[in-house]
Amino acid sequence: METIQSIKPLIAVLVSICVVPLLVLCKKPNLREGWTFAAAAVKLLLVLSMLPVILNGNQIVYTLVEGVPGVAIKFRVDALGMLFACVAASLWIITSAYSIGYMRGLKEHSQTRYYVFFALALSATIGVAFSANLLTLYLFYEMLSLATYPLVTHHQDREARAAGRKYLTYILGTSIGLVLPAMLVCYHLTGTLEFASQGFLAGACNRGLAGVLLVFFIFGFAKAAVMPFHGWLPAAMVAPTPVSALLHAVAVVTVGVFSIVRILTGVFGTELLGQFDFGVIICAIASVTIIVASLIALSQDNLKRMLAFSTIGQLSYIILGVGLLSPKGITGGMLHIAMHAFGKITLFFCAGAIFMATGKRNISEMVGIGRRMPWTMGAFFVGSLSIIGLPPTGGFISKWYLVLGTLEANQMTFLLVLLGSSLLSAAYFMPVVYRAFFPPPGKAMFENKVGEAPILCVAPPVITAFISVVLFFYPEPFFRLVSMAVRFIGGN
Amino acid sequence: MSDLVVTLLGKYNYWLCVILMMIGLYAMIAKNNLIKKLVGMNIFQTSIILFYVSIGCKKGATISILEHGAGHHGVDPTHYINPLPHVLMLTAIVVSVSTFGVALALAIKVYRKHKTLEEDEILMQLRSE
Amino acid sequence: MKAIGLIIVVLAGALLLYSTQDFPFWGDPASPAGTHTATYYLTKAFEETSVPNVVTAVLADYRGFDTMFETGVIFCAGLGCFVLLRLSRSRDEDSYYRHVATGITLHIKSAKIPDVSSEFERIDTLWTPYDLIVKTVCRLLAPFVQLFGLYVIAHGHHSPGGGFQGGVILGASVILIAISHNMRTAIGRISEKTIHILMAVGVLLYSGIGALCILLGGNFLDYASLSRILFTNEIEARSLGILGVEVGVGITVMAVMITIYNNLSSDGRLDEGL
Amino acid sequence: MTNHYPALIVVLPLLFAFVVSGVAWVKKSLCFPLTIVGMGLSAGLSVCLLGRVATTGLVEYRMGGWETPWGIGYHVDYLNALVVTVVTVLAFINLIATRKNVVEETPEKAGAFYSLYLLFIVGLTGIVLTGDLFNLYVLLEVASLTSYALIGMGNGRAPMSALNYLFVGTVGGCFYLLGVGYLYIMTGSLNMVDVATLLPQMYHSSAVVMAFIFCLVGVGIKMAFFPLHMWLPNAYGFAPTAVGSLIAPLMTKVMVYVLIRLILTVFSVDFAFVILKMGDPMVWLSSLAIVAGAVFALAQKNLKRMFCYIIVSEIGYMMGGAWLGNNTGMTGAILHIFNDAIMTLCLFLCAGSIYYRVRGLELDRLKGLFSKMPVTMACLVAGALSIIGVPPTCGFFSKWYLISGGLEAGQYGFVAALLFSSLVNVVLFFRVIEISYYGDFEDHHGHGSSGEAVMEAPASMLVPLLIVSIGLIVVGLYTGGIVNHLINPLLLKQGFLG
Repeated sequence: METIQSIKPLIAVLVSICVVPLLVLCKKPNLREGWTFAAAAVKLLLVLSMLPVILNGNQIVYTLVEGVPGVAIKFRVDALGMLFACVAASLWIITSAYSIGYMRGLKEHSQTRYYVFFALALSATIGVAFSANLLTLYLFYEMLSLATYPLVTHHQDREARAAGRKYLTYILGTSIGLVLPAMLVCYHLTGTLEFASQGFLAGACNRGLAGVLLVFFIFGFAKAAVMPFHGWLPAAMVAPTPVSALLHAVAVVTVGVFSIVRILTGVFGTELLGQFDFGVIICAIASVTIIVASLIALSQDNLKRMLAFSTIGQLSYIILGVGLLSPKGITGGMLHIAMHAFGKITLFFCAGAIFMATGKRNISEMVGIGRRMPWTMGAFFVGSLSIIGLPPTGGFISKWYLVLGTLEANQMTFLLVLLGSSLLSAAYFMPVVYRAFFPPPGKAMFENKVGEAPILCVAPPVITAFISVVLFFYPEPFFRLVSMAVRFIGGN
Repeated sequence: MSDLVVTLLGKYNYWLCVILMMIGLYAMIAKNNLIKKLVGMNIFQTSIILFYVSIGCKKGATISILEHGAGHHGVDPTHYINPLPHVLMLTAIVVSVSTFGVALALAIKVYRKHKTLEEDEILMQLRSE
Repeated sequence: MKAIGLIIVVLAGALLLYSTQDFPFWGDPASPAGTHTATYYLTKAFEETSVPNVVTAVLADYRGFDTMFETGVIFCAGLGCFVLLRLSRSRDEDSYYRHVATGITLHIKSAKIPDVSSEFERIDTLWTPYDLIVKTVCRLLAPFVQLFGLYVIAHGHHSPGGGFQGGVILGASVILIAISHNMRTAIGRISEKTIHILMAVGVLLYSGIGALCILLGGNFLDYASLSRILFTNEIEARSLGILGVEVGVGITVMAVMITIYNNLSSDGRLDEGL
Repeated sequence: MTNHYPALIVVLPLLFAFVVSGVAWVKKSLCFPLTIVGMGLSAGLSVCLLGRVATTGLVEYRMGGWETPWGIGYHVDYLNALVVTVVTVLAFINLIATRKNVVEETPEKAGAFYSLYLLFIVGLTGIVLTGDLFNLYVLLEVASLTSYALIGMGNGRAPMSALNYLFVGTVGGCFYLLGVGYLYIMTGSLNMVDVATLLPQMYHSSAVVMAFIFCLVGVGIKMAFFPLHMWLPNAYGFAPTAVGSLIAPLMTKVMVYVLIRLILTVFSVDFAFVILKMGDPMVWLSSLAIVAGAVFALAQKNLKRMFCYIIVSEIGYMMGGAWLGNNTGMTGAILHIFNDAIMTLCLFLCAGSIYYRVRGLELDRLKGLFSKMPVTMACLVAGALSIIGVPPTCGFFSKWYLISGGLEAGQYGFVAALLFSSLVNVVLFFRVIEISYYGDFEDHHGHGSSGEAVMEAPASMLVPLLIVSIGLIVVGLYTGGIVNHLINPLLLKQGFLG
């Protein structure tokens, strides 16, 4: 394995920051969105141009400045980061297209501000993906929290204020109150914060301290919405739908989970976790979240809130997978980052498209909508299959590996959790789809004049749904990245 | 016992300065009238000046202005008191005068607004604002 | 508050007194303070500056930098009083005039006598009786006071005195006029603008001499380097440099004293004094 | 000329101060340009001095050419150079930024105002550069006296606050003077380095201990260290805008510098930490200061007063860091002097330009300000993030050092206090941001006259503000450089405890 010095990661991060002045100064909406697209395309190309290097087993490293002795602001592109960056960068383009359709269609105010902070959020996301150490990760993590605040509270009404308050309380409160001290303790113990293939904490602390640190980290990255720090996510549903899509699939929650995965693998190391028997604890925390979130999702009528609780559950799959500490489990967990992103973003796009076309938010008001919006609901169906984990969608692959992981780790309890939660997700998704396409006679709520949303809002979910299916048949690039990441962690 | 007496009496200048200092400080803390506080402040500063000046003292020495012609053939330092504290205290006096001047100006400005210099009355006015 | 004050005072006093136990006895010639730097000043000052008054030598030369800021402090005080108290004029008020020859006073509402000729003089609203003896005595005294002030400044090298003391005496002479006559008379002699410019000129003289030393190749306030333009040896140059800064100090102190008095006594209106 | 830098940094503003006050009576319009020139020269020279010190490690200067225990000497090492650069550069930026405030608030006395402004800077730079204990006192009084006068220039409660500040400040100055007097009695010298060489034989004398305590209390009063902070919020809060944003960032930081200088150079680390064992109680007091400042700040309804209590809390950061007794903590404290000055300036400048447009700083008058003054508010957010300690702003890095210093020293109370204040700062600032972001949706009846006239602050205010807020991030990113090139060599040279 070679280490290549290159400024590319920095540029990839900065692209969307650099475009901000252009967005602010552009008076014409078309030009403004043109810049957004250009930045998104450049960013994706930059990320993809690094892909072959990574697939050849190399790493790309770039050190910006040394903030604290021994801990620099430093980027490193490895397989796991690459996987995440690919997902985020490709989804940014699609989300941008969707945003244009959505924001224009609903004639939202302050669109410039929206695009600016969207771009900033993407920068932060790529930054998290490419972080080489905990400090850099923390930096971009905080940047993301702040950049998404104006997005979440976009409507600037009373509800948005309450949601924004909750959002910041959870996210900043935990990151300053838990992650920061934990990070400083790590630095104090070892003098470094650099992610290592087997972690850097080994030998530096005893079991009790490590346990405390672990708990601080898992709950501290509240973006991962591990219960009981999940409350902000349903509240943040007041945001415009593209933002919800961004929060759930591209940026925020995924960043949270990604950070936890990084911490578990890069700070603690699987060996240390195994040695202290922390795997079970992690899995238990994740399982509770999975089951409880799925149960709550069952009782939701608001579509977006249901999706939010579904997300909370699904994210913990990833943590569960890594917590199993078996290669297959970790593979499944990491793959799930990508698979869930594509599936969930489809669902959010669809929810937004339905809202645009009909103004409806609640599931009970969507009876028969499949007849009027076949494309949208078709995509919704595929997305939900992916989330449930059924073929022929990518979700199946990751769930398959998760199941194999539980078998490999000989953890039957968690196997049951996985299967149970799959059933639960089927239970909350399938009725929606069924009633949309096959309304009970005479109960269909829509007349002929309701049609599909504008093309810019329909095409994105269809595309992402399509990708979900493609990923089932051809998961090769992601799969290779993940297996490389797992090999890296395994140390061989 | 005699040691103690010697210690006490041998440094009575410092004792007196400290007592004076504390009188001034007490006035600054406890008095209600702003001008009385200012006077306390002045006493406080003056006592420090006295304290310094008494540092410069040497038994049997005269003021540090060299006698005529003395400068040319070797000066016996024990004949003259230490000039440095005097220099320092010239500065301190000037500082205390300047502070006093500015303080009076501020007091007048306070009086212009509140028509009183009693602190409790001023505070009452401020609270009722 | 009184109880707290008492506690603080007693505590601080006790600490201070307790710590005097390690002090040398009063007047001990062998104490560190009496020997370390003091010996140097006493033995070397005359050689190096040719000023017999060691206090002046230390004040204006060895620790001349301190003294410059000390003058700066005085300047700040003057400026501070001005800034805090001075009110802008042009308020229509009643005014009083006195006919000089007869002593008759006129009370004019919201107007002024356009051209204040020598026959009329403006007097304070709170009218003080016309006092010939005090006025005359003070007016006669003022020049002598000023002369003494100048002597104190100039003779600071050889006797107790110097810029501060002399400046205060000079200022007092003007204040004397202001008290015995009224403030208008004093300001008529030396206007507010003049005072302020003098205030600045005095300290500028001091720091300017210091800066001149840099230009002449020495360190800041190194009067020895003035010898090149004064055509004397370095020691004499130091002595002259000290005199120069003392004059500067004197000017500033005088001007500041007057400013402070004027502003404080007239509540910033500079029209009528005490 | 280059070897005169240390003197010129102090003397040039002094000369210009006198010139400005004289010129004000001849031609008023010249005052501001002259002040700019004087301040700019001083700032430029301090940057040059910093560069020189960074390469040579020490620059010495003898006033009047006299050798040091006899005359007054400047002894400029990394610490002085760093702090003096901060002081002059920030004062320069503030001078430009607040010009319109000055024109508006003190139109007639602009000449005197700028003269006092320069004298204040003279005081601060002199304090920072000097190597003489008594000279420090004189300059302390120059700085204090000018600040009393400047604060007293404000309207309303300002004179009363200034008078209170004067009382307290004079007591502080006198205590310091008393401390110096004790030192002088024991050593016979006033030069810092000389005193430091004479002191070690009498470390156990009660007089030296008392000298240290009195210096500490005196400086503590001047820096508003809890519980001696009562004067600060009123004095800074009611001061004229330009004065608040000048004094608040600089005065307290310079006082912290004085304390660090006393510990490092005069009394030595051994004395403060090993012999007196004052580390623990002082750190606890600092933690208390941090918590108290944060809690008081929560209760404020006025933006500027809120900032004032934040300063009280930040003083606790620096004092705590300095008293942790290890390298990391001291690094954090010194770094925080630097960073906190920039952050505070940023916040006060924002307050200044808001006040310029809105005519009030009560929190409920900030409604909807984000849409009306976006740039100003963005800078406020940058300052807020730095105070909270969000990377990559500089506030994060000093907090980082402070916390790791606390962990190293095992002072978990201090660490907890730091984290607590970070969280409180989140609440404080997001309350402000929320109010100004959401506007007035509860009241649909329109909000009177205040709503119409408000617009973005003029460019002369915005540009300096933007420079400062970008500086927050740039300084943050270059923390490593500052620590490696300036602070580490300093602590190494002072033989700081490992």
